[in-house]
Amino acid sequence: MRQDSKRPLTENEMCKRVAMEVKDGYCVNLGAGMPFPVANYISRDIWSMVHIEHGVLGVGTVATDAQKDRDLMGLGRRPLSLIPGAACFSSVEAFTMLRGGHIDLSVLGTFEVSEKGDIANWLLPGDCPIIGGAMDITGHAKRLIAMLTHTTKKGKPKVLKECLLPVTARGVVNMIVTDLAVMDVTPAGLVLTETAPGYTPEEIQALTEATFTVSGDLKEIPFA
Amino acid sequence: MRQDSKRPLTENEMCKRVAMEVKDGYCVNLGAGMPFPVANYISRDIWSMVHIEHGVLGVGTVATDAQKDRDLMGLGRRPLSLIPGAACFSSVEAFTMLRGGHIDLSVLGTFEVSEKGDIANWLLPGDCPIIGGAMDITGHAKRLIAMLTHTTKKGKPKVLKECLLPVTARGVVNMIVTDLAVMDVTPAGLVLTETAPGYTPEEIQALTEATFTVSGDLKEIPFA
Amino acid sequence: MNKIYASCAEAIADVFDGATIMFGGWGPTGDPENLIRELVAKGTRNITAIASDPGNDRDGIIYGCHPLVKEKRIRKFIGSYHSWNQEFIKQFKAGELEFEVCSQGIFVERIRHGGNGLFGFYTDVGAETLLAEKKEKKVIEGKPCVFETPLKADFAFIKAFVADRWGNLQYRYTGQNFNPTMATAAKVVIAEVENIVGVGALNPNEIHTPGIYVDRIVKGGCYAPRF
Amino acid sequence: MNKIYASCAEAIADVFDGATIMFGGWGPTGDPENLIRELVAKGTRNITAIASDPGNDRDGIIYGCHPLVKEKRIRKFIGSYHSWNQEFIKQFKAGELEFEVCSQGIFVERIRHGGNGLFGFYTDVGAETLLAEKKEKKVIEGKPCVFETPLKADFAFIKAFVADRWGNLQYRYTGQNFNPTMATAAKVVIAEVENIVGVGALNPNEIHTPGIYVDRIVKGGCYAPRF
Repeated sequence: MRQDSKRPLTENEMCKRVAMEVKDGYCVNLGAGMPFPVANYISRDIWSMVHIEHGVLGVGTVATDAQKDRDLMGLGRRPLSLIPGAACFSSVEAFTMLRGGHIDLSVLGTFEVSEKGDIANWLLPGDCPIIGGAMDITGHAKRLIAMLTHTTKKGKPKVLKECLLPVTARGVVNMIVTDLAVMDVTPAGLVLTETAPGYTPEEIQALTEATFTVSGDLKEIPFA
Repeated sequence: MRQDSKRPLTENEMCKRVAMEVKDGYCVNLGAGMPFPVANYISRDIWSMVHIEHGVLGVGTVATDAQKDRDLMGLGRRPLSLIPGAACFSSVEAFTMLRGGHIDLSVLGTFEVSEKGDIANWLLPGDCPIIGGAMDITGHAKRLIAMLTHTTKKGKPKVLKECLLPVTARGVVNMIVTDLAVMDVTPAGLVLTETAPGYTPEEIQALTEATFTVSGDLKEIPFA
Repeated sequence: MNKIYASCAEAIADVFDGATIMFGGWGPTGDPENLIRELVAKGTRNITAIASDPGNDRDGIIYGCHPLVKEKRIRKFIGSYHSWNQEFIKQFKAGELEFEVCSQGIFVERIRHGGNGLFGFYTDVGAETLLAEKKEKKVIEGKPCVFETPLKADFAFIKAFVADRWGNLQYRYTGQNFNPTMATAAKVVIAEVENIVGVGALNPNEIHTPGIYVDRIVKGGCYAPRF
Repeated sequence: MNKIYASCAEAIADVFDGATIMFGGWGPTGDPENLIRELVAKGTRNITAIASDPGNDRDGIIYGCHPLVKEKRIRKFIGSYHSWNQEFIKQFKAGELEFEVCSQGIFVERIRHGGNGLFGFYTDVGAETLLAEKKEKKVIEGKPCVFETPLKADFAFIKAFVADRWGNLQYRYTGQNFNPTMATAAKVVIAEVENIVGVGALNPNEIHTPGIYVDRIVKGGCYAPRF
């Protein structure tokens, strides 16, 4: 393996990897921050519907200038387009879908995640809280992927034995996708299944507080 | 007063009298049985909207043969028409209107009513229960009129000190319209305000278990 | 991703004896009549039915769950009234059929909570009645209230006017009633519809039941006159 | 029976200092911007605001409750996140503004219960968090749950695309959000709309908010570009 091919994934590459988890027929909820561009990478060969809490099932992608509509926006004034078959509805309906367990896969950005599948993404001590719909989603989507950078900018691990920050929910994450690794959260603990290009399990373990086992099937994140 | 003009009101006349309580701007819920024909007698000089639990606000009247639609029916396969401005919706929405206190006036048929405004209209002992939406309505409409014949077919009073049948709700009736009388339910007890043609307050008291006072303004039910 | 079934028989093939089934419709409007007839033909027994009312047979016009009541396929009925169905009343009085009765708004709210992932609610509705006897009580804002639990089901049989091929549904007039709420609250939701259109044919702002809730779609074979 | 007001100023004339007000809209979509601007002009203070988020001023594009936040008219805010509004965050950190934070689905469900005449509900949402500390707890179906209370308001300011003269409303796309729910939960509901049509112009099956909930209608004077 050449040294110069060793690098963490970009956010878009992380989204590309997450998009591979979307199966035919899935309804996928995408968190408004880091996860949103996943929509751009879902295979066009399958039928899937992207859900956002703003009241849309069937988001296409970011609208072109010609499509922009002030009544069709996501977070941060992001103009959206719809795909055929889309439906628009109230917040009550949007959360019936989420909390009622009708969403096949949800993808959330987070500050920290634990080896038990706990997630902490709403409160930094001393800061103003920021929940959005995250607490409604955790524990109710059929499958939950947490997306985050593997460490803080100062290099402190964010995949932990126990979350240090106040948790959003416990035991709810099924899969972790970082810029360095893909891990499954299993009853037996974390399992490293994929690495960023050029990274060894040992190097990743050194940047991870939680202990993980390495899948017999370990590979590099395929498309990177 | 001529003897031959003494008679109880017909059901349609009771409905006519109830319709006089509908004011401009009112949304009126009409129970499916005895109260439904009230819709036919509401003044055309005011704006009012008739609500039924089937999911309509803006019921017109019974549909003509030419208007009949299998997707627009009330109780007992009664085909309905709509007035301009009508909206159709789910049962959830129909009961948000009722339980949320958005209905100005509701009219319910009942087996018995008490001097305290208790109403009993869901269970005859030994019989199969029949609630419909009645329990959601009682206590939540801004004003509730109970409609019933003054006595059973055997002549037993139905306006009572205390309901003998299991109650639907307590202290919720504002006005009672029977085939013999109109009464207000007040904190001080029942007040007889109108009588059927030719009936004296004494005759009505003899057919009423509860004791009522007689309004200084007592009159015959105006249109009868 | 194909939700369209060729026949009602195929759409209900896995409905088992003892299943809890929600049936949309109120009396003669919005009831999934083709699915119900097929369920009678299939012979499914011991059903817990969740429906506004048991339907009826009046003047030879049959609607709602009545065909199941008549064949004694329903063991327990959760609903709001008997709709003057004499066969239903007879079975109830004979103790052959259990009837859990709710006020209709509470009935549909319990279904909503089931489909919503909520765990029950307090209401003043019925709090002063015999129905409150076995319920948990609490005084809130000075009002006596009772605790009501969510309703869920193995299957929901619903009826819409039109579906697109992905399952977005639209209803007409009083045909909506309990259908959109039941569509959220069952493991398997089977929608019978009068028309099926292509994906994209419906205005996204005018969809009553988004397709996410709908597992199977079948075109009803016969909508008999109801007058 | 006339619900149409000639101006936003007349429509909000009786809004008082200390009022609890619901504001529809999520960020830059479906917010009653003309009513909010008029409320700033009126000088109303000490507001308890119930809204998804406090809006913002980004790149000179102002939306949501931000004009009220900026003028420090809001004493307490009930919502789901700060929407990166730096002025809001500053006031919160300085203790000038109380912020009752809910997960967004619970936020809207509390409003729904307020508009519905229900008395609160149990949910597992947030039950394992710091937010649960002061809430009543109960284990239901093996899950830790917390009790959530209804939200109501003195006024709701909502925004729709079109109203008929009796107050039936339609929204477009993501403009729906919290508006139809808030329309059920306030004593006085004031709808600002882009268009007003005659009674009978809207299809009864395509109405999002029936007119029964709407007390006042006013045509918004200015819908500034949001891009």
